[in-house]
Amino acid sequence: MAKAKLEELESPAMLEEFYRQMVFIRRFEEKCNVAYRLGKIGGYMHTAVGMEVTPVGFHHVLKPTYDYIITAYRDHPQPLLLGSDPVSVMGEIMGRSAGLSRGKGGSMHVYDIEKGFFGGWGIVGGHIPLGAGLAFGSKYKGEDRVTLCLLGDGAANQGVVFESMNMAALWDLPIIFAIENNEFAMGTRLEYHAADTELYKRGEPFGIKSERVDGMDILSFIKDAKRIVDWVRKEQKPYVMEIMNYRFNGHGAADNDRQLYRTKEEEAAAEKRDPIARLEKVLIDRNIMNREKMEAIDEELTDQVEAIYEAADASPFPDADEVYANVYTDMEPEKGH
Amino acid sequence: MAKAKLEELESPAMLEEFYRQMVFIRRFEEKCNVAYRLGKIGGYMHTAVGMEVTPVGFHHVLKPTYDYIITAYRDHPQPLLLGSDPVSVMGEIMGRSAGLSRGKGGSMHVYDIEKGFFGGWGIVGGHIPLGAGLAFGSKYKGEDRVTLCLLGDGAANQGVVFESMNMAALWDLPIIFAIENNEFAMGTRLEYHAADTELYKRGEPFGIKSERVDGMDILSFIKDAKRIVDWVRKEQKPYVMEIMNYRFNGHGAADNDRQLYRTKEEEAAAEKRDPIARLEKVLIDRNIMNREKMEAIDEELTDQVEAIYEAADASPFPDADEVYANVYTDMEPEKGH
Amino acid sequence: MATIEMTYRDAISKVLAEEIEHDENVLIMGEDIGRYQGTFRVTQGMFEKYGGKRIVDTPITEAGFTGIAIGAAMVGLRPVVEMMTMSFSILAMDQIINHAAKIHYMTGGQAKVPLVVRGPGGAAKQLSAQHTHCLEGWYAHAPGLKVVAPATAVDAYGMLRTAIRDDNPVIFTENPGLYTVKGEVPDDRDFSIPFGKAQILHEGKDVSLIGYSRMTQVNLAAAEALEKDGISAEVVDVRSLSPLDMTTINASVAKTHRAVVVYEDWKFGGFGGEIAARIGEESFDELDAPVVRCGGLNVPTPYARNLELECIPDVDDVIAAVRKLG
Amino acid sequence: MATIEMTYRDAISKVLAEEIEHDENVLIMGEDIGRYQGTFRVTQGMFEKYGGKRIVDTPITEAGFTGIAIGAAMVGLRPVVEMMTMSFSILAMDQIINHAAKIHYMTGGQAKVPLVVRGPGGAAKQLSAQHTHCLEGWYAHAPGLKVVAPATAVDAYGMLRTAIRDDNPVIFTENPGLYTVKGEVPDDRDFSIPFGKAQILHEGKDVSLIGYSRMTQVNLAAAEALEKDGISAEVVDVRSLSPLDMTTINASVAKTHRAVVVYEDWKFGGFGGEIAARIGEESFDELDAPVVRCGGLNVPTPYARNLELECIPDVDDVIAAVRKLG
Ligand SMILES: Cc1ncc(C[n+]2csc(CCOP(=O)(O)OP(=O)(O)O)c2C)c(N)n1
Ligand SMILES: Cc1ncc(C[n+]2csc(CCOP(=O)(O)OP(=O)(O)O)c2C)c(N)n1
Ligand SMILES: [Mg+2]
Ligand SMILES: [Mg+2]
Repeated sequence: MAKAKLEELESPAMLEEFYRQMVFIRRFEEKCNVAYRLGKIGGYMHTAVGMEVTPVGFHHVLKPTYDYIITAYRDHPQPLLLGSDPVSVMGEIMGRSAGLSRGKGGSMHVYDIEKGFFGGWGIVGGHIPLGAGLAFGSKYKGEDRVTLCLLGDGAANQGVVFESMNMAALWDLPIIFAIENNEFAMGTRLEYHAADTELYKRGEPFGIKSERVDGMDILSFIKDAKRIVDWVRKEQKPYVMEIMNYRFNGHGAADNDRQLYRTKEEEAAAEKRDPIARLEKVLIDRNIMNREKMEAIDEELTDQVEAIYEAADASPFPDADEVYANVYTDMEPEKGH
Repeated sequence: MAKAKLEELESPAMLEEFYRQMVFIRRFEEKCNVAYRLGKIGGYMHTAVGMEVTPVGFHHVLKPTYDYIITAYRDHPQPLLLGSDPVSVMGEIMGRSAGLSRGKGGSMHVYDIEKGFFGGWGIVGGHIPLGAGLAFGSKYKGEDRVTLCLLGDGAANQGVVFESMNMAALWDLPIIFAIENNEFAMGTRLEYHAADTELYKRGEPFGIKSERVDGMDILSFIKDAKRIVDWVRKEQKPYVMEIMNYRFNGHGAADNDRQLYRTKEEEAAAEKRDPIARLEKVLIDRNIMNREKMEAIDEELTDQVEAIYEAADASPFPDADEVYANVYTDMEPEKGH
Repeated sequence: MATIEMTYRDAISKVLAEEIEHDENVLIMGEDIGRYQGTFRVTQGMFEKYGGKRIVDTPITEAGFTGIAIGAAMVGLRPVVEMMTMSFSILAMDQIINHAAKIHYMTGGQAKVPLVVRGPGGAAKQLSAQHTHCLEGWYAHAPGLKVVAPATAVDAYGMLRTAIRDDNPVIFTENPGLYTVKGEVPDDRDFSIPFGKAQILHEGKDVSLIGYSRMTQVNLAAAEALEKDGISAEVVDVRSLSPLDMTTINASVAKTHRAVVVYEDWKFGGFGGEIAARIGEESFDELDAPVVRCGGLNVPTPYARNLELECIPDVDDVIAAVRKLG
Repeated sequence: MATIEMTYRDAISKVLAEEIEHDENVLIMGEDIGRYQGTFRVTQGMFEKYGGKRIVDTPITEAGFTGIAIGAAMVGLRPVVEMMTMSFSILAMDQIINHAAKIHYMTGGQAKVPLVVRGPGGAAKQLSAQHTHCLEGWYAHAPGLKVVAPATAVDAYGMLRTAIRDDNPVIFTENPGLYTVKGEVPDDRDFSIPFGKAQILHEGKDVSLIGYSRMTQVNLAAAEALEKDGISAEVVDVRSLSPLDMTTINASVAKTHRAVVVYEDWKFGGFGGEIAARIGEESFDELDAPVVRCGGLNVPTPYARNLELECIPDVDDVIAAVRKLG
């Protein structure tokens, strides 16, 4: 995709694309939740409902498939945006042979390496140095890629994050540490896990440029993200971004007890910031789209997601002998029980 | 020891005590270096030559044996000041049965738990959460102890340091993270390991009060240390202190290549900041002591150190069956090769 | 003694609550254990009942809070650290292996570390490669740690009390698949089961099935199935990996002359190797057949349910191992 | 082939330099390896010669820089991480065991991690409990890693080249006591030794002494001493723990009918258990005596030199183990 100029980022066509992408992600994630309840998906599965601005916004200001993206387990949106076969994304989440990793990774471990999407990790904080390593690699080779390394507010406490920031600053690595502050680490509220809740400050001891941005408004976000991505590409230095958002669902599909850590009132208030509803208002105010059009798009995308799900569900489980494949690139481990 | 008031900290008697303690530490450490070269001490051994202000200064503003102290492997001075049997300190460093741990710990692992000295650790950064745990323990029990947790500039990069700072701030733990910035982590100069060399900033993302102090001038240091210790005791909250000093010796007794990472000119310049020479000047300027007295003290302490060394060297190596003792409190491990 | 039927999970909750009440120095630390009631609900209701001083919600910093627990243990507290899953304890490995385990020794006995690290180890259901480790074998390898892996509700109850009252660091490994297993548990706030004692859970004379944690349940089911085929299997529940009770194991082998060692962990280089090697050495003259091991497949645990099930030893795999003995 | 006599240390330095020159994607990362020339001087002169891009001095953040190396490997670099001592790799355990080892699998083969983690493991001289770990057995246990432990200069040379050119993460463990051991090394920039092949370093017919890393040198000395007593010992140098060459080991046992497995690591739960269990299972009918292990004492390594020496298996301990066989 050719990169958009700043003014183009607000063109009607672009706003419609944002809308389609955000709604598509939402419908995809909701379908995942349904499939989980049906027992079609297992393990830990986490959706990005309410957090669609981050992946969509970055998608339009990064160079897709050239730049590197790495994130934790809330990893469905990125490959969908990057053009990975959505059936392979859903197939992976369902543990089928059609999956991007032929069912070996699952929802927490979605990867499309060829497209620059490096997953998909289950150890909170564990992927942050890997992200710095991607940036180290591109810089070493003299490329001008940017690495986007997404992490949560809870992850931002892990020691390895600070270690990585120090080295990123010491070695001028072109990486954005994008902390999505959705106010919760599983069932632990921000103020119970972070001594200072202004997480952008965490880059400061290393002299890393840092700021907090709104992650529920695609229009402001995209400008912030563009400015930061462009800066990192040009300067080839790190940046810390704190993205304020909120997750509407439970932590993962297995978390049905949201009232243990937040009230219905709080959730209702947060829903008023719903990034899709906010964009809808803009679309209407600017006369770009009316409600009927939106509903038609929604229906179209819902059908699309349904078809993706059906196709993924038609894919068989992996062959039993797959179990030994890919442990090593060139040999098999000792076999048998 | 009853705690000194601020003005008493500059009394002639007090200044003489500072002097004696600093010279004693220096002579003790120098003796260790000699013993190492003679093969009487093995493994890794690190001295605090040039860094005497920190232990001596803190000793006079903490409540010795009540407050907790924990440090890394540069751990000889503290137990000497706390009144541990110096023969047991030297004995431990020499791996003899007279040692505080009967020779099991060695130079890097000196402890006198009854005196509140918690060692003595070899993994860079590893003892920082232990320090926070000591503070957690005293606070839990409703005591007003202060925990002094010393670490180096190199250690200040380890992730667990940041994790500990976050929890210390989150839970209001009465701990001083005292970073001794002696400009080197082994052979790596500060600016090659720390993206921002102002290490006191590392407490800022957690809202911890932080400052940088001079660690080569006992007179200013003791005032800073007193203010900070008193604040931490009263507030029962953490503090980050960056103590600027310099180590005159190599990193450890095995490091004979100081010219690999610093010049003779730099060392000569640093020696001008020698905390003992600086104190000598004060003693003379204030007419507290003349050169002869100083030389007499030095001779007396050198003899003392010599006697300590001889006594330690007379102590036998531990019995062979000691090898299985203290693996567990209540049983022995499986024995034999 | 009066007993109550309860699940393995409830047995753990019960003893945790009782020890919190018994000793003011006992506290629990971990992620989401308080307000969120614990991911596996082991600490359900405790935050409300005992408050935030005793039930400490931590940030996601396993190395840090484990180290804090160790430091606190050195000054007399008796922290129980819950690892949300034992896999996460890998992040605290340096604190556990290189600090907790060695402190008593390095201090020449001056300091003690009465610490328990507990949580679910091994496979739950499709948690994928990074969340499914069996680490008890590696911990058992480290001198200074005690390591236990109870298979029944009563053992969970009795051994966790022993762990909490022990003055040494103890790794107490649970298994997600055991939480719902039921058993009779004594209603006795001082009931405890000493470490270092294996037990025979099912008598037999043809072959010894030796395992721990959930594999003991698998072995019990296998013994039942084998009985139908006329093979009498003795189930030896190891329970305690360190210290290890070779006396009971060797006695069983002396009776059956055949041994299968079953463990969920990766087979290659796992703790089953220690047990098998020991039997081979100590019961050499008793053996009518080689000691066979039945372990987890040597692969990172895959997500797809069918592949995951391939990896974990089950009743059929144990039976197949028995059949190998001829 | 022309050979040069050199030390184990120099053999490692030689291949590192050659691979740096051979492939622009090879780089070395670690603490004090550049300007300070490496604590054990393995990288001496390289920073000056190859510059800071290829020889990267890192802060003391083992988890962080190991993770960076893994990430860089995923995009085509071939980093060699030097652990100042292998003990410090415990801090990077999560990155090694839970990331590097599993990436190829979790991505279904999409990503490769051509990474080497190398450094001295085991006892040097009085480095005390926290600096003296043998971790190769634990790493060998983790699927996805290859683990080698050469005992001679030529193997260090040939196997490190194999490690660097391997597309999988490799743990390459050295031993402080081996650095000064000398041997003939081919002067050939493509010389390499494949993994997974044990070798017989000394033929014998009465007993097999099976070991790796420095213990192979101890076994060679023990074989010589035993010879004087009329016992002919065969020295099997395992070299590669994962993959493990049981064919060569079993063939030796088939010849000698007696085996002693020697390893420096803590005996209990160590990798020697895997080897012993395998021999017991696979060579059951060949054994005239139980497989005996001779391992390090199960204690945190003490500082006092006499106690430290107690802990590490030496020639006398190996001979005593052989005598146990009767
Ligand atoms: C090392 C580690 N500890 C604990 C967990 C369990 N866990 C998974 S997600 C999570 C919360 C993370 O919160 P945050 O970083 O804010 O990300 P979010 O889920 O909000 O996107 C926890 C505790 C884990 N996966 N890894
Ligand atoms: C985890 C770990 N990594 C590396 C080392 C080796 N090492 C010991 S001391 C040291 C330098 C530490 O420097 P600093 O923290 O500044 O303390 P200083 O020696 O200057 O007092 C290093 C790299 C270690 N002991 N532990
Ligand atoms: Mg969050
Ligand atoms: Mg320093």
